Amino acid sequence: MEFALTDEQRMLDESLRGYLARELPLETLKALAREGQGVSEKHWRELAELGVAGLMVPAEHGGAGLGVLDAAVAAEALGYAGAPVAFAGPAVMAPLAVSLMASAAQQAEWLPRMAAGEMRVAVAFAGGTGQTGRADVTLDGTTLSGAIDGVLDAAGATHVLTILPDGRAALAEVRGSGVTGEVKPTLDRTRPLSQVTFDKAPVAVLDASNDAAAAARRVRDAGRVMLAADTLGAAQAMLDKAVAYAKERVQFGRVIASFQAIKHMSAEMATELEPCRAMVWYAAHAADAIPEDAHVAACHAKAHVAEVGRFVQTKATEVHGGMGFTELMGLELWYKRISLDRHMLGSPERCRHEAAVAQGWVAG
Amino acid sequence: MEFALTDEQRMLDESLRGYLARELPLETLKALAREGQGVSEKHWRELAELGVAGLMVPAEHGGAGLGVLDAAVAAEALGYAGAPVAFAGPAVMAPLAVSLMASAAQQAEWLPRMAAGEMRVAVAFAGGTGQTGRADVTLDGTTLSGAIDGVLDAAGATHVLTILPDGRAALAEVRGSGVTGEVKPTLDRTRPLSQVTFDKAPVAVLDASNDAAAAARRVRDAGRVMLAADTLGAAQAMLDKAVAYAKERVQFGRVIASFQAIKHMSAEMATELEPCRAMVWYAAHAADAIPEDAHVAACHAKAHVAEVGRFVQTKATEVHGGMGFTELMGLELWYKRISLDRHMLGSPERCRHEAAVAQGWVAG
Amino acid sequence: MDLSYSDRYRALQAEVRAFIATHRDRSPSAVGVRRKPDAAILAWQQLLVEKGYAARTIPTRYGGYGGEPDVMEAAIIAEEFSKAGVAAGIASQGISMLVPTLLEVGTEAQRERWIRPTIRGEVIWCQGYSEPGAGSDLANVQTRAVLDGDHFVVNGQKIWTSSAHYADWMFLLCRTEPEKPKHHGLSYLLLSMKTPGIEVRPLKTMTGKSTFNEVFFTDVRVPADQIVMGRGDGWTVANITLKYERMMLGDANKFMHRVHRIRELMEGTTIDGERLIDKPEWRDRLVRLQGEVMASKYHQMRLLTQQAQGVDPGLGRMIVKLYGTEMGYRLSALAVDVYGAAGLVFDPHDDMTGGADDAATSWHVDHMYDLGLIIGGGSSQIQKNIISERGLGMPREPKPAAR
Amino acid sequence: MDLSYSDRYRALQAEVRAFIATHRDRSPSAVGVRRKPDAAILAWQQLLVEKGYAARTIPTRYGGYGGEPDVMEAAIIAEEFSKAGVAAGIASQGISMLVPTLLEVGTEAQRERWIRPTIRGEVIWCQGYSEPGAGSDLANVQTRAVLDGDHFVVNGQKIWTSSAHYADWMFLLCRTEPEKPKHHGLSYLLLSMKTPGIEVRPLKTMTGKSTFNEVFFTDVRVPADQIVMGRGDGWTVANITLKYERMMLGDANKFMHRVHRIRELMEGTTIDGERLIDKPEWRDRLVRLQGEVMASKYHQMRLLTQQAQGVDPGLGRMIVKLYGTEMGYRLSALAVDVYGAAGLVFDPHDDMTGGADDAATSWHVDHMYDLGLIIGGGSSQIQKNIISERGLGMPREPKPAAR
Repeated sequence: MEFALTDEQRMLDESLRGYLARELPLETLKALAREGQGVSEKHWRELAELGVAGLMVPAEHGGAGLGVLDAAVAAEALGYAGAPVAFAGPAVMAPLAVSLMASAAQQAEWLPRMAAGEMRVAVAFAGGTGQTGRADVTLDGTTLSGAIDGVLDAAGATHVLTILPDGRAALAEVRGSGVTGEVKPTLDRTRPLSQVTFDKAPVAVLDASNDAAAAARRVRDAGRVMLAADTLGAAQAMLDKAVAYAKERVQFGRVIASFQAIKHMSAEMATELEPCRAMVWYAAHAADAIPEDAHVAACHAKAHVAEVGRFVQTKATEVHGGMGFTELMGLELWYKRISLDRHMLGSPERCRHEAAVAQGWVAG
Repeated sequence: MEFALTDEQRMLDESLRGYLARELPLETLKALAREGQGVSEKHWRELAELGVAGLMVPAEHGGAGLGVLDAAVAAEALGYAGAPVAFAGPAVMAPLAVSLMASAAQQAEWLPRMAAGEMRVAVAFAGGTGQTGRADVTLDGTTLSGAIDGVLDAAGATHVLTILPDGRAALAEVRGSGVTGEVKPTLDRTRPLSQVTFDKAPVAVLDASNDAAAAARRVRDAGRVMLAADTLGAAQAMLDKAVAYAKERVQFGRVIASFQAIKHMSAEMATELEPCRAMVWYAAHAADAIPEDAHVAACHAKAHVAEVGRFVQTKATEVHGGMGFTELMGLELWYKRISLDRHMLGSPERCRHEAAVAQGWVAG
Repeated sequence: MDLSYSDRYRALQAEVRAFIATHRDRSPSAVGVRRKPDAAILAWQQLLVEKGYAARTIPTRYGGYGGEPDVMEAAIIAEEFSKAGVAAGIASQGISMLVPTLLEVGTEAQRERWIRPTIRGEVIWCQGYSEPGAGSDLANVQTRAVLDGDHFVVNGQKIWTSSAHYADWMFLLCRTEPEKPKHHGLSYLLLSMKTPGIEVRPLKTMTGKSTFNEVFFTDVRVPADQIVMGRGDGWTVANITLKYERMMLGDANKFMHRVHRIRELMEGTTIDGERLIDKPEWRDRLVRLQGEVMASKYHQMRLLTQQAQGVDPGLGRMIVKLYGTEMGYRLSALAVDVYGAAGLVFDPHDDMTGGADDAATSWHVDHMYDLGLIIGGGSSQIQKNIISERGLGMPREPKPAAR
Repeated sequence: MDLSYSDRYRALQAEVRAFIATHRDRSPSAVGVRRKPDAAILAWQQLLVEKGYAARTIPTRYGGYGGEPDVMEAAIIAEEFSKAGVAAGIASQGISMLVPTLLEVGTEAQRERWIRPTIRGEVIWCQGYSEPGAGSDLANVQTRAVLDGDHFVVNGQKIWTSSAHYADWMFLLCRTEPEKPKHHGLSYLLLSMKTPGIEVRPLKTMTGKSTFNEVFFTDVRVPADQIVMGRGDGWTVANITLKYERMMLGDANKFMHRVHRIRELMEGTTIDGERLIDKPEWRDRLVRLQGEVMASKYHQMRLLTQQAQGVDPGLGRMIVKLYGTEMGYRLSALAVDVYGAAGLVFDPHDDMTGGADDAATSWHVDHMYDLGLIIGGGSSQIQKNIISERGLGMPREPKPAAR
């Protein structure tokens, strides 16, 4: 038994963190967030070159052929850096959905382009996630109509893959006829949400799965694990920043890190956060290898890490005092990142409800 | 507008606290609790002489003719002292029920004896409170059959007044035929609960109220306010003891009250607890004078003070360290008192549900 | 316990209601929020001062109404204006903090010069206290003022100066006696914001709004007679000022209003076809918060009574800031959660320029601002120090040994 | 990430399962809980030592099995015994704490004298550390031991001594060099509980049980060679002992088992005809706790791997006690709440005499005991000091200035 990352996963983690530390200094990140649309084409391109876009694409289609756990490692690193790039959609949910649901021909057509970062697919759920906002589309043959709010990773995307409540999926081109993607000013300026409208948009239907509903659930669970991993990274960043700040900030003639109140707040954050890492790893590993546990683990990871994230985002800001409340130190970027993750693909309450249903504690 | 106790209420408070401080030293209280049945006849008798038993009995029947707010002041003082006496039943709910539900002849017969402390009436609810345990009785003409668990204040009682879900009420003599009251060993050794069984027990039916259900609700609400007041007093006692202990206990060469961790725990307790006092006063005053607010206020007071009570019982014990975990300082008597209050006449969850129903937020 | 008003108070209540009924059309829609009062606001303020609904207890010789201090009267007036949704007069740091400070320790000349225009809204003040290195540890103020002839020359930096971008004057805490122990080296100066050498820079917070400023001083010359009390008395004066800040009660009615707004939100938000208000795990969270709000509401009524009776509420008052700000943050957190993903569209307008935020943005702004309230004005950690030391009589932390 | 076992471990697992299947009839129902092991327990213990399922890594020359240290093996053995509900050998402070301490710093004579009977359960030890005035501040121990010829003479008092009423021996932290600084004046003695002058008094806790004792020493004579390491080394030795205490992992499976027991309770408890499991405000609380338990479960698997790999988990280990005890208290609180009034019948049996508690009493006892666990073994406050200082590198509190 080895409950640990492999050497390859650790290398992936280090290389990503190294790249992000070099290429995404705080001032760059703040500037990107200030511009409002947030997502950075440059960083997406460079990350794609590092293999991030093709992480989950099977090797025979030009990807790295890695799993959800590898993706979770990357998501944590991106969350830690506050990276203004799309990830959960085009690099995780979309390749997984295509692998699970698309025909061999569709896979052969799309997956290599996705691995290259050239085809960037946002994933939109038309219900079933518990996410608030409009999610109302109908698939009529090969055309799609309706609207979905709060679509992650659609800014800069080339395609939107819509997953219907019954598990069917439909791929539309963002620049295709009948598709409107409106990027909305979003709380997290580094990951804006979009409102996507379809008006008899022509789509490619993905219907090669034997059990479409199960496949859709796997895609959604993978997305939830990514959001949990992202929050984990962002919360770890906030904790690290709080501890570092407390060691420097002097009040009453002492560094505030020497006050028991600050020390204990920091200890409480660390105590809540550290076990989240193993939880995210397990949920991701279960998505790859333990199908009977995967759904419950994903729901729990999403819910629990979101609750811990709220605790850490609050207390870490408090440790920073007034500076944490300003935009000066950029701390708020991570605060807002954690907030966004919480609300996407189902609230903690919703995810806990699903965990209860999946365990047979209550009827669905 | 005067949101304050009257001089009379303050005097009642002082005289009760004075009596209890004199006549219930810690060693006496610990000895009473150790004996197991807990309730002290001596203290009941003396408190009755001080007018506590007749507090709520109308003046024309030999009582003090006071209200629920006066009773709440007394309940807080009793909770503060950890007094091993019956109160919410015989001194509050029973006289209120008789005043609201009994015929003039019944009132004239019972109330003077209740005021004298000679007739000691426990109140048992046959459902409708959300309290767990059996509560299953049927009234057939003038006989009662069935069983009720977890009856407060029945140890040493002369009568049990059973309030049925529809609001009808029936008074039985504890020593009468067909009535069995079994005092159970109870978490709070100073206020044991009883299991009362009726086997075709002859009862006097109270049916003089125009709106029996509303009257029953008023009785239950008054009971809930008493439990909240009791918890308030007990939690204040635990906080006071924790602060006093922290000022004496030396570790690492300092009194532990000088450590920020201990100071902040104490400050948090005080901050949560202090507003509970005004809340209990309001709920009690509303029971006396603001019928449209009374039910919601009682539910909220019971629920909120119970939650604060749990916080204080935990943290005050922690401040005491190992000593708080032993029986040596008697702190556990107040801990258990708060636990008992929480579970009686409906959990916090149940009371909040009723508050939501009463405000029309959800169907009942 | 008597929750009705006596005749005198009922009369005042009726009078205020009649006034509002008659004059509500002249009420400006918002008063003194992040911008300089315009003509309509000034006219309204003048009317309120005349009637005694603003500056009620300021002596007539300084332009006020000359009423006796009576917290119950103040509460009635505030409640009626709040219930009617009518502007209650300018709420500025000059009126709430500087004016009572001048009345307490200012010279007669200072009172005559500044109180009248301040209460009329013609002079707006900002507060020059906090510095980057003097937050929780306010006495650590480093902004220097050196006497040069009959002027102090000020150099340094202030932060969190909320109305600096339109204020006319500032009350400033600065260091004049650097050789003295830190609490004894401070002075309290009044200075015009038009003095050369002052630079005001907006400070953007996480809410996306520039509710605050930084203020930089470079050789700013302040006439020496614009000092309140003497040199080295700054800490004393600042604490008098802060005493008046702390006397402004938090408003529990505002929190109860929030509870009902969230209830409405929960009635209007559905997930998979079910309203959130009908989901007990959501509803219970709201009802639980309502209980906390109710406790604070009655606690405030109790405090008000104590104040009216001249009783020092002691601990009862010390807990208000901690209790209220922590509760407020939990309340807005629930609202934000109810909106969920649909509430993440976030488009805040800048205070300086104005414009209305949509409802979800407002809740997110409020939620973050509530965190700012936990941090500012004496953080929760500082409040707990105060409560435990002054309220519970626990010892101050021992001073560290010199190394 | 590979959650399966390698061949070697699978073989061990199969071996343990076969052993249990063959021998489970000989397993005593409970082992070493608050009373002296009887003949059945001793026989079982001896069998386990022979097979290497107890004392696995103790060298054969001291009576052990002589296995290489391997946390994975230890975990597999523990898990199989736990799953099968079969007694896993005596869990005593002598075996878990004193024996490894003697192996690390004891003399050869000490090891030969005490290890064999200890691991066989023939000698039971108790721990003489805490005192009324030395709880969190353990180094403040005041029990004195004065050398008189070839004996130490011990006077003083210990508290929280769990098995003192039946233990044969005690490892004792006491002060032998009162003139030295407090951490340097301690020694670590081993003494027979049959020595004259020892009085053991049961200490009743809030659970109603006497799980602990107070121990009083009056002129108790201890041979001078029964000291571990030298005079003044007591603090060092005690910390070695505590290191082994801390290495015993909390058992997340136990917590998960609790979650399911509470779920069953909620399925069996109705209020007004509705099962609590069907009330979402109750169910959500349980599911939320399940999430916390899951996090701790996987965290423990991660720690186990790190230990097996010889990696120091650092902060990851430091948080275990705080996380587990606070979570445990919340879990038992939920159980107690589910019982509600019906669970207030409370009739605990004394540990010393035995007898089974009813289910509701057990949960209340557990709930209060969980609070004891928060307080004991380094309270949550002490844990937070450790985590912030050693885990996060934050400075120790400054020493107070002399007054």
